[in-house]
Amino acid sequence: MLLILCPYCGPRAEIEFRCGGESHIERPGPYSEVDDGAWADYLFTRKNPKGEHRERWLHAAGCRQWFNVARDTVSHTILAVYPMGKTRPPTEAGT
Amino acid sequence: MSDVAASKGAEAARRGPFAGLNLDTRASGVTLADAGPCARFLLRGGGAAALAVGMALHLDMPREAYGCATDDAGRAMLWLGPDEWMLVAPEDDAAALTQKLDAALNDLAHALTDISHRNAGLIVRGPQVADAINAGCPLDLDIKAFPVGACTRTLLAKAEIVLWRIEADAFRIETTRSFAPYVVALLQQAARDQD
Amino acid sequence: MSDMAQPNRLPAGGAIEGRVDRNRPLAFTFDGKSYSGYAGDTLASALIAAGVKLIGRSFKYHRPRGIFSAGPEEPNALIELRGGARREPNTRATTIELYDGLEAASQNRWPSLAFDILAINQIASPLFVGGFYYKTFMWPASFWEKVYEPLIRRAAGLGRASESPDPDHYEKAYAFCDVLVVGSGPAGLAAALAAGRSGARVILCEDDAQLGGRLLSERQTIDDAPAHLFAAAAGGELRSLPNVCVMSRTQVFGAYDSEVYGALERVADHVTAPAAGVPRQRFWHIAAKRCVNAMGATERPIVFGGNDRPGVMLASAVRTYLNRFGVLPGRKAVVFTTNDDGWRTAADLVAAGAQVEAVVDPRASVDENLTKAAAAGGVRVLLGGYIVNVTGGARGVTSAIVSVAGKRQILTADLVAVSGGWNPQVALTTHRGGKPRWSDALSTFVPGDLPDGMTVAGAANGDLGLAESLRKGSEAGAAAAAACGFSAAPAPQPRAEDEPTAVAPLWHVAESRHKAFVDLQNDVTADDITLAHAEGFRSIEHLKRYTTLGMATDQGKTSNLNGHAMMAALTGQAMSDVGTILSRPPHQPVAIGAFAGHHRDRHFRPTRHTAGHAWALENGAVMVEAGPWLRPQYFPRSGEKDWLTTVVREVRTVRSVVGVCDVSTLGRIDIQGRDAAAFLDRVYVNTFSTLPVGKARYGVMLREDGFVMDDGTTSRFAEDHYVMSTTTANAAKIMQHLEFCHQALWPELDVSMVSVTEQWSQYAVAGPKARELLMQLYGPDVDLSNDALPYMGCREIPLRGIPTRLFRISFSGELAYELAVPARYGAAVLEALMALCGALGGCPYGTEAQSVMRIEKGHVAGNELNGQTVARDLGLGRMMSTKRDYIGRVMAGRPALMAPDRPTLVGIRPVEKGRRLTAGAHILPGGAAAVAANDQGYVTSVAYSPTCEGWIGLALVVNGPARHGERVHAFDAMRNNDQDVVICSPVFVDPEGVRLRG
Amino acid sequence: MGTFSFGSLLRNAMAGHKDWPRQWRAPDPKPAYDAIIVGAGGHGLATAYYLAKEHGVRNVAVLEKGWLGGGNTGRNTTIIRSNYLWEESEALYDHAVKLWEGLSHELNYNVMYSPRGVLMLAHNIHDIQVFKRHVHANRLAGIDNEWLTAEQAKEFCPPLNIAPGMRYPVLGAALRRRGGVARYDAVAWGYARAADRLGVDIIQNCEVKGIRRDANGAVTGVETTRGDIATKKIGVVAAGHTSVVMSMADVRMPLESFPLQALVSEPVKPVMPCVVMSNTIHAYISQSDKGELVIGAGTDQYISYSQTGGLHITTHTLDAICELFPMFRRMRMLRNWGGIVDVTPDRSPIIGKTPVPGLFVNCGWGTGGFKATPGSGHVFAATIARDEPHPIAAPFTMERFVTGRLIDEAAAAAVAH
Repeated sequence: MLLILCPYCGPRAEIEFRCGGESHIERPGPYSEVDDGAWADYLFTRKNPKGEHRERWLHAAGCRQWFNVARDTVSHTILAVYPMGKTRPPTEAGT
Repeated sequence: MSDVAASKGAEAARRGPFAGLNLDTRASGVTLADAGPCARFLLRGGGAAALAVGMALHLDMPREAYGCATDDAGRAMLWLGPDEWMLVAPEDDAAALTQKLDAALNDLAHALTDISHRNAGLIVRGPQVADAINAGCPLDLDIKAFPVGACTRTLLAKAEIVLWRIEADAFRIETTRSFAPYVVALLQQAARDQD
Repeated sequence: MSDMAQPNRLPAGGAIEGRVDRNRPLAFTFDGKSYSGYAGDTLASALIAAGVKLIGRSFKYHRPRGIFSAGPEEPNALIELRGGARREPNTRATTIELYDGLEAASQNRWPSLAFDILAINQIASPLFVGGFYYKTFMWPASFWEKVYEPLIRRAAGLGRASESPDPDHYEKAYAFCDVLVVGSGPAGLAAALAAGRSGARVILCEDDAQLGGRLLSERQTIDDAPAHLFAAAAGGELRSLPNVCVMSRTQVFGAYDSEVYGALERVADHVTAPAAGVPRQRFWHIAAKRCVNAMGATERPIVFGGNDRPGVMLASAVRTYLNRFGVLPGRKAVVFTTNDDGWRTAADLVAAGAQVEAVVDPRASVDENLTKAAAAGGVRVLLGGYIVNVTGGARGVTSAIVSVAGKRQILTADLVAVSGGWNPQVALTTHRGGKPRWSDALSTFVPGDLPDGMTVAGAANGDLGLAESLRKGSEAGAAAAAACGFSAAPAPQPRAEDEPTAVAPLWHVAESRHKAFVDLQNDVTADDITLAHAEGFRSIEHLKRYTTLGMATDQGKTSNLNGHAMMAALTGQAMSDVGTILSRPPHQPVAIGAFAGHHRDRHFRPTRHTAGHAWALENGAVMVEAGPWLRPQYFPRSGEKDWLTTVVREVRTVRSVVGVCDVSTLGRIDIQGRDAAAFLDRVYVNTFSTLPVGKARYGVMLREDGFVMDDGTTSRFAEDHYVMSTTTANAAKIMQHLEFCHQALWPELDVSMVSVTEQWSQYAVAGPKARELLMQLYGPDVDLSNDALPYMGCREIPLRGIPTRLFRISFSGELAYELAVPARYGAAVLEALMALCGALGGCPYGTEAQSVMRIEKGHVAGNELNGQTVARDLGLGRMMSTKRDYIGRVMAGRPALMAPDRPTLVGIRPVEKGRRLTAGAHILPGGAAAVAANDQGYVTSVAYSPTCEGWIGLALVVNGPARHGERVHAFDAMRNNDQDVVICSPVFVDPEGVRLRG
Repeated sequence: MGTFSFGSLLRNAMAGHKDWPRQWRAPDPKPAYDAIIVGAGGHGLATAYYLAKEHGVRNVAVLEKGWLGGGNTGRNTTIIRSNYLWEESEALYDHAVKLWEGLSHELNYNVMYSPRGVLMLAHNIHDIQVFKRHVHANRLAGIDNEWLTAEQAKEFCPPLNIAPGMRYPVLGAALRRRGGVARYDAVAWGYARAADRLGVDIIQNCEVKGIRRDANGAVTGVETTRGDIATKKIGVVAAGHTSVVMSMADVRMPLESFPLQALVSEPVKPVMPCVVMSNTIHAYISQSDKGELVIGAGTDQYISYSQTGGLHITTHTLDAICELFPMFRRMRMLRNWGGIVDVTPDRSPIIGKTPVPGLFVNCGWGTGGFKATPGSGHVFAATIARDEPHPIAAPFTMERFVTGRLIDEAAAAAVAH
């Protein structure tokens, strides 16, 4: 069970959280100008990287806030945590 | 012609979430008690709204996790999230509070929602209280890690709760009404396991 | 207690007497025969004391087996503990604390332990080599299922599981500390003392009932006193420290992410049964900032002929039985050791008055202190020697055949003590992927890269010396505490010796011609390793899977290294390249019930009740699961012969008079903010910004991929205040969806959501007399006329000081309202409503009647909103706004979701009046064959409609709307209820909606 | 010739088992192959076998970064069934079941296919409706699946708890009689041995590091830890690592890789006659021929490439097992491990061509790939050999997520074990 550093509540047990998958993906728009391919990309295509992954988490049984997590998908080490809407801070892994 | 109030009187007509539940833990280390009816409001809004509420109620609004502000009128403002607070107060305070808050918040971006009936408040008390709650709660409840006055939304096994330490050996657990039987049963079992 | 009863118990007062409590004799039975032991014994030590040598039969060959070890690594002495509902198969006799009245039975034998029919397998054993079953049992084909597999299954398995529910309960708990110390041997105690004295929060876990580890088994001294006294003193000090929690009988079985450790506390396994209210075991989830792993080491056996016979025992186990338990495992012993440590066994045996025939050590020369000591005890020393075979049988070892410089000699013996060296317990260091490191010095693997926060000390780290263990332990404890911000003045180190521990590797005595076992429990022999090599199963993972090496309940604690080394010898690989099997939790098997803990029976998951629950039960409601809730399904009355009769009566009453239904479980979300309207326009396919205050509107929500997610009515109480209702099942999901949309997609919007499902109790009041009923409830001064509260209107109306909300909405198609009152008044208002309802000739109705009426009305529900349908399929396409973007808009326009031939909602009626319809039946063109190719859709919901006086159904059918009136076939695979049906409009009742507007 | 039979076993027994040949060679990679399969799990090995056996493509290499059968093939709960909801799935999984029936003889390797019946439990009205819908749909597709009452289910599986007092009482069950289990290692080894005898090179400890392409983007070979290898056709069957391998050809996939846990108990005498699944409370259990209870747990909620999972996931499954089988509470969990499963948005696999000429992919089997092994390999081999989708594979394209022609088994089963 991961210990996740909620940017608002500090370190808390994973069972209080929901993982929302890949982060930093923009909802396409305006609707009239985006084709199905772009939408399928937004909804379904995923980096699914082996290594650092930027993902969204929700502190569901806590402050109810969504936020970003940079996590290593091999070691499960959490490299960075930052609020929604913020750009990715650099981490060891870079990217 | 029949109606609730006439047939019973509003007071008598009320039934709390613990009605019909036996709260006896049959354990020496931990006891359970119904916190009883009270006024509860959920405030959602930004800094401005918080500021206004703080001034209106003369409360030093908690701005950080685990924060809680109380006054001697029995009002308590619990931080639940960066834009969310729960205000707990004596029941007869409800009308006055609503007035004050509506006035103070007036045209500020906010949402004020009455959840007095949504929640069930349980007082859990005793020397073994932290251990009993840790039977289902993933938080470190050591007095240094979670001091008196600390509060947060968290889990008790499979129920979502707001946990609030009101004394070194006493917690207030707020859960939604329908989870009351589950929470009580779990704490009763945990209390017995501490003996 | 007479010697007759415990012939192998060393006399009290002797040079070695053990430390069992001779004033507390305990009675127990094994295979029905009565024996006695003492408090402090394990079942194994008591059986040895009683002279019982044959304990079990091996897995495959059913060879006689005895006691091999004195700890959890035991591969042989597995028994069924207790009986009836508490029967525990495969329990290691070496770890069971003896208690009065203990019942144990041998397993995997028939008819008896002494005479086991399947011992015949030994004769056929040449056939039963590793993986033999992959090569045969294939002819004739039908025999595998009918003959071979059933036979194999019956032969396999060890003990028998209990056949009735476990009467005990298990507790689960979270614990937190700065420093977790695992193991209470010299290193663990030293670490706990160092950390504890610094003031850090310490948890010390010891698997055994007593603290001390090997200190309890050796004749060593610390500060010039017997080492076990040091353990006792240290335990006393630790227990006296408020910041230290000492947990004995607690095994740490796994290391998990984020420095979480799983531990199992055996609260009541050392008594006949737990006292009332006491859990059998407690499952600990320990979050530790730092961990000092001092789990110690396991002695390694040597592979040679007959090394599985009862009486062949690990050398250190022999010392444990002598020094801790005061029992003599044998009177005439041969010690076979590759290392200095093994020689201590000879010394201890001599001190205990046993005869030691010889110490056999393959090394050409050893420390002369060892040989001197041996000579002094009258023990022959056979350097450069090997045991090539051990003879004996069910009665135990009779002799050891030793080869020295090619010359064989037979030594008569009833005990063979074996030591191939020590393997550090690396398991905890590998659970998170860490790889152990090969040590040539110790010829074994030692911890390599460690998980975050863990240090390893003592024998677990390959430091076998006592003094060194104490020193390294206290250093590790101090360092761990310091890392958490605690420090203490260094305490003086206890005085102790570092006894010699030199070792030379010997895995397998190649000269052995007899069956030599690598994995004793799974009967994996040296020949199996050779075979695996020949067939190409050379990676240790393939070796494991092909031969089952290390896959028994002991997880290869005594067998893996030998097996891997033997394979390495065959492939010529270096052990550092061979590596180890990645070990997985649990380190020792853990009862499944312990994982479940409290979560059982009624509280397996929370059961949610509405405020009206008690009333429903009092009034005879039959309850049904609705997501996490229980809801009244129907309210049978005496004399009603079946549920259908009841439901029909409820529907008729609602349609002709009035009925009341508890709809409190529907999700309700309070939505406020200046942008609330704009927000709703983006999450619903239809528009809510145009909804007037005081009005409600039916809305449909899509997933972003275009499929329907949920539906419900949303009402507007102010410009910036809406109340949304969701289906019961999706309430939580929708709340999370809305929060996501706000926080992740449109944070700029001023809107906030609060779940108020449980703030309100909500009741549907439906039927021609619904208005009359509510007027009586609210009294004359409240105007509920059609003008005051028209269809789809909503108002906040105080009811004698109680704030209530009244919605004019209808699911049933009748004149209907939904009344919401604060939950604490829910029960009382329901009672008041029902009193009035009854007086008007109405009745309560449940989910069944509700479902019948929604089908009659053609409203979609769960069966149609199944995550696979789009709005058009449900006849809701017209609601989809064409002017703006909303969740799911674009993807709903994908070709496959727009395809005209998608199954679309229709009604169906049986051609044959009164014939029953089947939900799930597939629609085929009239007269078409019943094959998938002709599939044109299926029946989603059916009901007997009192209003139509017959069965009706809803279905999703290709080109449905264009086919009203067409006769098709409904294929029923279950009830043989194939029949022709007619497609019709899904609205069976009041299509114009006159009633609900009435 | 090392053909397996009771006779050969007997002969070798006499000879002290010294004459058994290697079950497969350990060849060095050749400079070039007609086709390369990336991943020596059951699906990959089956693909190679059918390429050689049915399409005459024998100059094939199977590249495996670890040891063959070491991925999900060796880590799953071996459930075999085909009672899926959609016709496309039914066709695919039933194709597999038909191959399972004769597989031991086809491969001359006893894979211990044991059709002992798969029970899917219904705990509420919704389950009943969904499973009955399955039964009707399956029967229409000619697949056996029947509905049992709770009592009939108990009769079929005596240890099952059907007490009405349960939090989620058993209200009935769908039974697929020809569903069952098989010996997972034997499946990989049997295909490996059979493919090897047809000339397929199985190259272990050989990790693919890059995919080479020509000016038109078509594949020309792979770069591996054991050197570069030329080929015009690559079939990627890398399960959890598919995204990683495909990214070497700049193809991004609609996949996420999650850790899926499973566990076994200590071995006991037969207590569980069949396979029992409960999607509602997440329990999947059977008993191996060795006597261990084999229990499938769920996936963690986050992407992971480490074969470890959270303790709370195991716990969640075991409390369900204790509800359904209270008599198993005292049995002990022996081993708990994780595999990495690649999951698609609609929980159905992707089998077929990719935007890159010569690059084929077979992935997205999620938590239920084992049961499809023979069928998957069979249709994928045909797809690679003919460079066009096998009819059964045709619906399982990547494009379906753009067109919306999904095969949504997700809604049909919470976890598609």
